[in-house]
Amino acid sequence: MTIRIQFWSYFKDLTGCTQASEELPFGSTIGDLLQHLHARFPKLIAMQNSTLIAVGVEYQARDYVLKDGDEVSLFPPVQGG
Amino acid sequence: MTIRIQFWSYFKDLTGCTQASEELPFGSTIGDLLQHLHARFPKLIAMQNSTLIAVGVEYQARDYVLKDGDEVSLFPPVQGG
Amino acid sequence: MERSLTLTPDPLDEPALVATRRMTGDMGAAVYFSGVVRGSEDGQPISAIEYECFRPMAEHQFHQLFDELEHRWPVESLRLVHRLGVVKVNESSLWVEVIAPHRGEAFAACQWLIDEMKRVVPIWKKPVV
Amino acid sequence: MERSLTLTPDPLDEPALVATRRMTGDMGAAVYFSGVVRGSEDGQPISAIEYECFRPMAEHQFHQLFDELEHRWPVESLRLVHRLGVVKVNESSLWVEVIAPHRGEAFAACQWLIDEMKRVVPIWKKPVV
Repeated sequence: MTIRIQFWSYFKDLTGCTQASEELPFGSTIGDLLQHLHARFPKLIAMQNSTLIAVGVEYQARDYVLKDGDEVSLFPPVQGG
Repeated sequence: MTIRIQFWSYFKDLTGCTQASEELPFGSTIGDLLQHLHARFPKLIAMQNSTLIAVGVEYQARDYVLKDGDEVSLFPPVQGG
Repeated sequence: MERSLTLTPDPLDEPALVATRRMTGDMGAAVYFSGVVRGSEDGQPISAIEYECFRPMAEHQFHQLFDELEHRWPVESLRLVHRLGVVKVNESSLWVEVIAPHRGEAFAACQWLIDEMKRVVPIWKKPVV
Repeated sequence: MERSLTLTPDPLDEPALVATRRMTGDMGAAVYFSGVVRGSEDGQPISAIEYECFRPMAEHQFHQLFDELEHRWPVESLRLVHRLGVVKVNESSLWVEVIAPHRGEAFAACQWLIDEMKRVVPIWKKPVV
Protein backbone atom coordinates (compact mmCIF):
# COMPACT_ATOMS: atom_id res chain seq x y z
CA MET A 1 0.00 0.00 0.00
CA THR A 2 1.06 3.59 -0.56
CA ILE A 3 1.56 5.99 2.34
CA ARG A 4 2.11 9.67 1.73
CA ILE A 5 4.26 11.60 4.19
CA GLN A 6 4.36 15.34 4.80
CA PHE A 7 7.23 17.03 6.65
CA TRP A 8 6.77 20.28 8.58
CA SER A 9 8.96 23.00 10.07
CA TYR A 10 12.70 22.13 10.11
CA PHE A 11 11.96 18.49 9.26
CA LYS A 12 11.72 19.81 5.69
CA ASP A 13 15.33 20.99 5.98
CA LEU A 14 16.47 17.71 7.55
CA THR A 15 14.91 15.62 4.75
CA GLY A 16 15.33 18.10 1.93
CA CYS A 17 11.69 17.64 0.91
CA THR A 18 8.17 18.62 1.94
CA GLN A 19 6.49 15.38 0.87
CA ALA A 20 7.48 11.78 0.24
CA SER A 21 5.74 8.44 -0.20
CA GLU A 22 6.54 4.90 0.87
CA GLU A 23 5.32 1.52 -0.32
CA LEU A 24 4.65 -0.69 2.70
CA PRO A 25 3.09 -4.14 3.20
CA PHE A 26 -0.47 -4.24 4.58
CA GLY A 27 -0.52 -4.27 8.36
CA SER A 28 2.47 -1.96 8.68
CA THR A 29 2.50 0.43 11.63
CA ILE A 30 3.77 3.94 12.03
CA GLY A 31 6.78 2.35 13.73
CA ASP A 32 7.50 0.37 10.56
CA LEU A 33 7.12 3.50 8.46
CA LEU A 34 9.60 5.33 10.70
CA GLN A 35 12.19 2.58 10.14
CA HIS A 36 11.91 3.12 6.40
CA LEU A 37 12.10 6.89 6.77
CA HIS A 38 15.12 6.72 9.08
CA ALA A 39 16.96 4.62 6.50
CA ARG A 40 16.09 7.13 3.78
CA PHE A 41 16.52 10.33 5.85
CA PRO A 42 19.12 9.55 8.56
CA LYS A 43 18.95 13.10 9.97
CA LEU A 44 15.49 12.25 11.37
CA ILE A 45 17.00 9.61 13.68
CA ALA A 46 18.37 12.14 16.17
CA MET A 47 14.88 13.71 16.40
CA GLN A 48 12.94 10.52 16.97
CA ASN A 49 12.20 11.04 20.67
CA SER A 50 10.57 14.43 20.11
CA THR A 51 8.99 13.71 16.72
CA LEU A 52 5.22 14.19 16.58
CA ILE A 53 3.19 12.08 14.17
CA ALA A 54 -0.30 12.64 12.82
CA VAL A 55 -2.45 10.66 10.41
CA GLY A 56 -4.75 13.11 8.70
CA VAL A 57 -5.55 15.67 11.42
CA GLU A 58 -5.18 13.42 14.48
CA TYR A 59 -2.10 12.51 16.48
CA GLN A 60 -1.27 8.81 16.44
CA ALA A 61 1.13 6.59 18.35
CA ARG A 62 3.88 4.34 16.94
CA ASP A 63 1.64 1.25 17.07
CA TYR A 64 -1.06 2.75 14.81
CA VAL A 65 -1.78 0.37 11.91
CA LEU A 66 -1.59 2.24 8.63
CA LYS A 67 -4.23 2.02 5.89
CA ASP A 68 -3.75 2.46 2.17
CA GLY A 69 -3.92 6.13 1.30
CA ASP A 70 -3.13 7.39 4.81
CA GLU A 71 -1.50 10.82 4.88
CA VAL A 72 1.11 10.91 7.63
CA SER A 73 2.63 14.13 8.96
CA LEU A 74 5.96 14.26 10.79
CA PHE A 75 7.03 17.33 12.70
CA PRO A 76 9.00 18.65 15.65
CA PRO A 77 7.29 19.99 18.80
CA VAL A 78 4.77 22.73 18.02
CA GLN A 79 5.39 26.34 19.06
CA GLY A 80 2.36 28.47 18.33
CA GLY A 81 1.51 31.70 20.11
CA MET B 1 -8.71 65.30 71.84
CA THR B 2 -11.08 65.39 68.90
CA ILE B 3 -11.38 62.47 66.53
CA ARG B 4 -13.37 62.78 63.32
CA ILE B 5 -15.09 59.71 61.95
CA GLN B 6 -16.29 59.02 58.40
CA PHE B 7 -18.77 56.27 57.57
CA TRP B 8 -18.85 54.58 54.16
CA SER B 9 -21.23 52.36 52.20
CA TYR B 10 -24.16 51.01 54.25
CA PHE B 11 -22.52 52.11 57.49
CA LYS B 12 -23.99 55.52 56.59
CA ASP B 13 -27.45 53.95 56.66
CA LEU B 14 -26.77 52.14 59.93
CA THR B 15 -25.62 55.31 61.66
CA GLY B 16 -27.79 57.78 59.80
CA CYS B 17 -24.80 60.02 59.14
CA THR B 18 -21.74 60.31 56.94
CA GLN B 19 -19.50 61.94 59.52
CA ALA B 20 -19.31 62.22 63.30
CA SER B 21 -16.78 63.30 65.90
CA GLU B 22 -15.85 62.06 69.35
CA GLU B 23 -13.99 63.67 72.24
CA LEU B 24 -11.61 61.12 73.75
CA PRO B 25 -8.86 61.25 76.40
CA PHE B 26 -5.26 61.24 75.16
CA GLY B 27 -3.92 57.72 74.74
CA SER B 28 -7.25 56.33 73.55
CA THR B 29 -7.10 53.55 70.98
CA ILE B 30 -9.33 52.65 68.07
CA GLY B 31 -10.83 50.01 70.38
CA ASP B 32 -11.82 52.78 72.83
CA LEU B 33 -13.32 54.80 70.00
CA LEU B 34 -15.36 51.81 68.86
CA GLN B 35 -16.84 51.45 72.35
CA HIS B 36 -18.06 55.05 72.20
CA LEU B 37 -19.42 54.58 68.67
CA HIS B 38 -21.20 51.34 69.59
CA ALA B 39 -22.96 53.14 72.46
CA ARG B 40 -23.99 55.93 70.12
CA PHE B 41 -24.80 53.80 67.03
CA PRO B 42 -25.87 50.37 68.34
CA LYS B 43 -26.47 49.04 64.80
CA LEU B 44 -22.70 48.97 64.29
CA ILE B 45 -22.30 46.34 67.01
CA ALA B 46 -23.53 43.48 64.82
CA MET B 47 -20.98 44.49 62.18
CA GLN B 48 -17.96 44.70 64.45
CA ASN B 49 -16.23 41.50 63.30
CA SER B 50 -16.21 42.55 59.65
CA THR B 51 -15.72 46.30 60.17
CA LEU B 52 -12.64 47.74 58.46
CA ILE B 53 -10.96 50.75 60.02
CA ALA B 54 -8.57 53.25 58.51
CA VAL B 55 -6.80 56.29 59.91
CA GLY B 56 -6.25 58.67 57.03
CA VAL B 57 -5.52 56.38 54.07
CA GLU B 58 -4.01 53.42 55.97
CA TYR B 59 -5.72 50.48 57.60
CA GLN B 60 -5.15 50.28 61.38
CA ALA B 61 -5.82 47.66 64.03
CA ARG B 62 -7.91 48.04 67.19
CA ASP B 63 -4.83 48.76 69.34
CA TYR B 64 -3.76 51.79 67.28
CA VAL B 65 -3.27 54.80 69.60
CA LEU B 66 -5.19 57.78 68.27
CA LYS B 67 -3.73 61.25 67.88
CA ASP B 68 -5.55 64.57 68.06
CA GLY B 69 -7.00 65.38 64.65
CA ASP B 70 -6.95 61.81 63.35
CA GLU B 71 -9.54 61.11 60.70
CA VAL B 72 -10.94 57.63 61.17
CA SER B 73 -12.95 55.79 58.52
CA LEU B 74 -15.29 52.90 59.29
CA PHE B 75 -16.64 50.68 56.55
CA PRO B 76 -17.85 47.20 55.66
CA PRO B 77 -15.75 44.82 53.50
CA VAL B 78 -14.78 46.40 50.19
CA GLN B 79 -16.23 45.15 46.91
CA GLY B 80 -14.58 46.88 43.98
CA GLY B 81 -14.36 45.47 40.50
CA MET C 1 7.19 50.10 35.84
CA GLU C 2 4.87 52.41 33.95
CA ARG C 3 1.62 52.80 35.86
CA SER C 4 -1.67 54.48 35.17
CA LEU C 5 -4.63 54.63 37.54
CA THR C 6 -7.96 56.18 36.57
CA LEU C 7 -11.03 56.36 38.82
CA THR C 8 -13.76 57.92 36.71
CA PRO C 9 -17.52 58.24 36.33
CA ASP C 10 -17.15 58.08 32.52
CA PRO C 11 -17.89 54.93 30.50
CA LEU C 12 -14.78 52.87 29.69
CA ASP C 13 -13.74 53.01 26.05
CA GLU C 14 -11.87 49.72 25.87
CA PRO C 15 -10.98 49.79 22.16
CA ALA C 16 -9.45 53.24 22.68
CA LEU C 17 -7.52 51.98 25.72
CA VAL C 18 -6.18 48.98 23.79
CA ALA C 19 -5.26 51.27 20.89
CA THR C 20 -2.98 53.29 23.19
CA ARG C 21 -0.99 50.26 24.39
CA ARG C 22 2.74 50.84 24.57
CA MET C 23 5.26 48.07 25.00
CA THR C 24 8.96 47.67 24.25
CA GLY C 25 10.52 44.92 22.14
CA ASP C 26 11.41 42.89 25.24
CA MET C 27 7.76 42.30 26.11
CA GLY C 28 5.85 39.30 24.80
CA ALA C 29 2.56 39.31 26.72
CA ALA C 30 -0.34 41.65 27.32
CA VAL C 31 -3.15 40.41 29.58
CA TYR C 32 -6.44 42.27 29.93
CA PHE C 33 -9.32 41.91 32.32
CA SER C 34 -12.69 43.58 31.87
CA GLY C 35 -15.14 43.32 34.75
CA VAL C 36 -18.68 43.81 33.52
CA VAL C 37 -21.86 44.45 35.56
CA ARG C 38 -24.07 41.36 35.55
CA GLY C 39 -27.85 41.49 35.31
CA SER C 40 -28.51 39.91 38.70
CA GLU C 41 -27.20 40.19 42.24
CA ASP C 42 -27.92 37.43 44.78
CA GLY C 43 -30.44 35.99 42.33
CA GLN C 44 -32.41 39.23 41.96
CA PRO C 45 -32.49 41.12 38.65
CA ILE C 46 -30.82 44.53 38.77
CA SER C 47 -30.43 47.34 36.26
CA ALA C 48 -27.10 48.74 37.42
CA ILE C 49 -24.55 48.86 40.21
CA GLU C 50 -23.58 52.08 41.94
CA TYR C 51 -19.91 52.25 42.94
CA GLU C 52 -18.90 54.40 45.88
CA CYS C 53 -15.24 55.22 46.43
CA PHE C 54 -13.19 56.72 49.27
CA ARG C 55 -10.93 58.21 46.67
CA PRO C 56 -7.75 59.36 48.50
CA MET C 57 -7.52 56.05 50.30
CA ALA C 58 -8.38 54.05 47.17
CA GLU C 59 -5.59 55.77 45.24
CA HIS C 60 -3.15 55.19 48.09
CA GLN C 61 -4.08 51.51 48.42
CA PHE C 62 -3.90 50.98 44.65
CA HIS C 63 -0.41 52.44 44.54
CA GLN C 64 0.70 50.26 47.45
CA LEU C 65 -0.52 47.25 45.47
CA PHE C 66 1.27 48.51 42.35
CA ASP C 67 4.48 48.82 44.40
CA GLU C 68 4.17 45.26 45.63
CA LEU C 69 3.28 43.95 42.17
CA GLU C 70 6.37 45.63 40.75
CA HIS C 71 8.55 43.83 43.29
CA ARG C 72 6.98 40.45 42.61
CA TRP C 73 6.80 40.33 38.81
CA PRO C 74 8.82 41.88 35.95
CA VAL C 75 5.86 43.92 34.71
CA GLU C 76 6.77 46.73 32.33
CA SER C 77 3.44 48.51 32.36
CA LEU C 78 0.24 48.44 34.37
CA ARG C 79 -2.93 50.36 33.58
CA LEU C 80 -6.11 50.17 35.64
CA VAL C 81 -9.39 52.00 35.17
CA HIS C 82 -12.24 51.69 37.67
CA ARG C 83 -15.52 53.31 36.92
CA LEU C 84 -17.45 55.02 39.74
CA GLY C 85 -21.08 55.99 40.18
CA VAL C 86 -23.89 54.18 38.38
CA VAL C 87 -22.71 51.52 35.90
CA LYS C 88 -25.47 49.83 33.90
CA VAL C 89 -25.75 46.09 33.34
CA ASN C 90 -23.43 44.95 30.52
CA GLU C 91 -21.11 47.93 30.96
CA SER C 92 -17.56 47.57 32.24
CA SER C 93 -16.72 48.71 35.75
CA LEU C 94 -13.07 47.61 35.74
CA TRP C 95 -10.37 47.37 33.10
CA VAL C 96 -6.85 46.15 33.78
CA GLU C 97 -3.87 45.83 31.43
CA VAL C 98 -0.65 44.08 32.45
CA ILE C 99 2.35 43.96 30.11
CA ALA C 100 5.23 41.60 30.89
CA PRO C 101 7.92 39.58 29.09
CA HIS C 102 6.00 36.28 29.34
CA ARG C 103 2.40 35.25 29.75
CA GLY C 104 2.84 33.39 33.04
CA GLU C 105 3.89 36.47 34.95
CA ALA C 106 1.36 38.70 33.17
CA PHE C 107 -1.54 36.38 34.11
CA ALA C 108 -0.27 35.92 37.68
CA ALA C 109 0.19 39.66 38.27
CA CYS C 110 -3.19 40.55 36.79
CA GLN C 111 -5.08 38.00 38.87
CA TRP C 112 -3.19 38.89 42.05
CA LEU C 113 -3.93 42.59 41.56
CA ILE C 114 -7.67 42.02 41.16
CA ASP C 115 -7.82 39.68 44.17
CA GLU C 116 -5.94 42.17 46.34
CA MET C 117 -8.01 45.09 45.07
CA LYS C 118 -11.14 43.32 46.24
CA ARG C 119 -9.55 42.92 49.66
CA VAL C 120 -8.16 46.36 50.40
CA VAL C 121 -9.26 49.11 47.99
CA PRO C 122 -12.18 51.08 49.52
CA ILE C 123 -14.76 50.84 46.76
CA TRP C 124 -18.26 49.55 47.49
CA LYS C 125 -21.12 48.31 45.34
CA LYS C 126 -24.81 48.99 45.73
CA PRO C 127 -27.25 47.22 43.38
CA VAL C 128 -29.76 49.44 41.57
CA VAL C 129 -33.06 47.65 40.91
CA MET D 1 -20.51 28.34 23.52
CA GLU D 2 -19.96 30.88 20.78
CA ARG D 3 -16.61 30.24 19.11
CA SER D 4 -14.55 32.02 16.51
CA LEU D 5 -11.22 30.85 15.12
CA THR D 6 -9.19 32.88 12.66
CA LEU D 7 -5.81 31.87 11.19
CA THR D 8 -4.69 34.76 9.06
CA PRO D 9 -1.66 36.43 7.52
CA ASP D 10 -3.19 39.86 8.21
CA PRO D 11 -2.12 42.10 11.12
CA LEU D 12 -4.38 41.79 14.18
CA ASP D 13 -6.57 44.83 14.78
CA GLU D 14 -7.11 44.40 18.51
CA PRO D 15 -9.16 47.56 19.13
CA ALA D 16 -11.55 46.46 16.36
CA LEU D 17 -11.76 42.97 17.87
CA VAL D 18 -12.52 44.36 21.33
CA ALA D 19 -15.11 46.71 19.81
CA THR D 20 -17.03 43.69 18.43
CA ARG D 21 -17.29 41.95 21.81
CA ARG D 22 -20.70 40.45 22.52
CA MET D 23 -21.77 39.23 25.92
CA THR D 24 -25.12 38.63 27.60
CA GLY D 25 -26.22 40.10 30.94
CA ASP D 26 -25.24 36.93 32.81
CA MET D 27 -21.55 37.42 32.02
CA GLY D 28 -19.26 39.37 34.33
CA ALA D 29 -15.75 38.74 33.02
CA ALA D 30 -13.83 39.15 29.79
CA VAL D 31 -10.19 38.06 29.76
CA TYR D 32 -7.85 38.84 26.88
CA PHE D 33 -4.40 37.63 25.99
CA SER D 34 -2.20 39.21 23.34
CA GLY D 35 0.99 37.40 22.46
CA VAL D 36 3.51 39.77 20.95
CA VAL D 37 6.73 38.98 19.06
CA ARG D 38 9.76 39.82 21.21
CA GLY D 39 12.93 41.38 19.85
CA SER D 40 15.20 38.48 20.73
CA GLU D 41 15.16 34.68 20.55
CA ASP D 42 17.60 32.63 22.61
CA GLY D 43 19.49 35.83 23.37
CA GLN D 44 19.94 36.80 19.70
CA PRO D 45 18.24 39.90 18.27
CA ILE D 46 15.62 39.12 15.64
CA SER D 47 13.44 41.27 13.40
CA ALA D 48 10.43 38.98 13.08
CA ILE D 49 9.09 35.47 13.51
CA GLU D 50 7.69 33.45 10.66
CA TYR D 51 4.77 31.21 11.62
CA GLU D 52 4.12 28.05 9.61
CA CYS D 53 0.82 26.25 10.04
CA PHE D 54 -0.57 22.84 9.03
CA ARG D 55 -3.94 24.45 8.66
CA PRO D 56 -6.50 21.59 8.47
CA MET D 57 -4.93 19.88 11.46
CA ALA D 58 -4.52 23.16 13.36
CA GLU D 59 -8.21 23.96 12.89
CA HIS D 60 -9.19 20.44 13.98
CA GLN D 61 -6.96 20.53 17.05
CA PHE D 62 -8.19 24.01 18.02
CA HIS D 63 -11.80 22.85 17.84
CA GLN D 64 -11.02 19.77 19.94
CA LEU D 65 -9.55 22.11 22.56
CA PHE D 66 -12.62 24.38 22.33
CA ASP D 67 -14.84 21.32 22.89
CA GLU D 68 -12.90 20.35 25.98
CA LEU D 69 -12.82 23.92 27.27
CA GLU D 70 -16.58 24.14 26.90
CA HIS D 71 -17.00 21.03 29.04
CA ARG D 72 -14.67 22.29 31.74
CA TRP D 73 -15.75 25.89 32.22
CA PRO D 74 -19.02 27.84 31.74
CA VAL D 75 -17.56 30.00 28.98
CA GLU D 76 -20.15 31.85 26.90
CA SER D 77 -17.86 32.96 24.11
CA LEU D 78 -14.36 32.22 22.89
CA ARG D 79 -12.54 34.02 20.11
CA LEU D 80 -9.01 33.22 19.00
CA VAL D 81 -6.95 34.77 16.23
CA HIS D 82 -3.50 33.45 15.29
CA ARG D 83 -1.46 35.28 12.76
CA LEU D 84 0.56 33.28 10.21
CA GLY D 85 3.54 34.13 8.03
CA VAL D 86 6.03 36.84 8.98
CA VAL D 87 5.11 38.80 12.12
CA LYS D 88 7.43 41.68 12.99
CA VAL D 89 8.81 42.38 16.45
CA ASN D 90 6.24 44.23 18.60
CA GLU D 91 3.32 42.94 16.54
CA SER D 92 0.77 40.49 17.92
CA SER D 93 0.82 36.89 16.76
CA LEU D 94 -1.98 35.63 19.03
CA TRP D 95 -5.16 37.16 20.45
CA VAL D 96 -7.58 35.31 22.70
CA GLU D 97 -10.85 36.47 24.25
CA VAL D 98 -12.70 34.41 26.88
CA ILE D 99 -16.07 35.54 28.24
CA ALA D 100 -17.48 33.85 31.34
CA PRO D 101 -19.72 34.62 34.31
CA HIS D 102 -16.80 35.14 36.73
CA ARG D 103 -13.16 36.02 36.44
CA GLY D 104 -11.79 32.83 37.99
CA GLU D 105 -13.14 30.62 35.24
CA ALA D 106 -12.31 33.13 32.50
CA PHE D 107 -8.66 33.32 33.59
CA ALA D 108 -8.41 29.54 34.07
CA ALA D 109 -9.92 28.75 30.67
CA CYS D 110 -7.78 31.31 28.84
CA GLN D 111 -4.53 30.07 30.37
CA TRP D 112 -5.43 26.42 29.84
CA LEU D 113 -6.24 27.06 26.19
CA ILE D 114 -2.90 28.77 25.50
CA ASP D 115 -0.95 26.06 27.32
CA GLU D 116 -2.74 23.31 25.39
CA MET D 117 -2.40 25.16 22.09
CA LYS D 118 1.38 25.22 22.56
CA ARG D 119 1.29 21.47 23.13
CA VAL D 120 -0.92 20.20 20.29
CA VAL D 121 -1.73 22.80 17.60
CA PRO D 122 0.63 22.36 14.62
CA ILE D 123 2.06 25.85 14.25
CA TRP D 124 5.81 26.42 14.22
CA LYS D 125 8.02 29.46 14.64
CA LYS D 126 11.16 30.39 12.72
CA PRO D 127 13.09 33.49 13.81
CA VAL D 128 13.90 36.02 11.09
CA VAL D 129 17.20 37.84 11.73
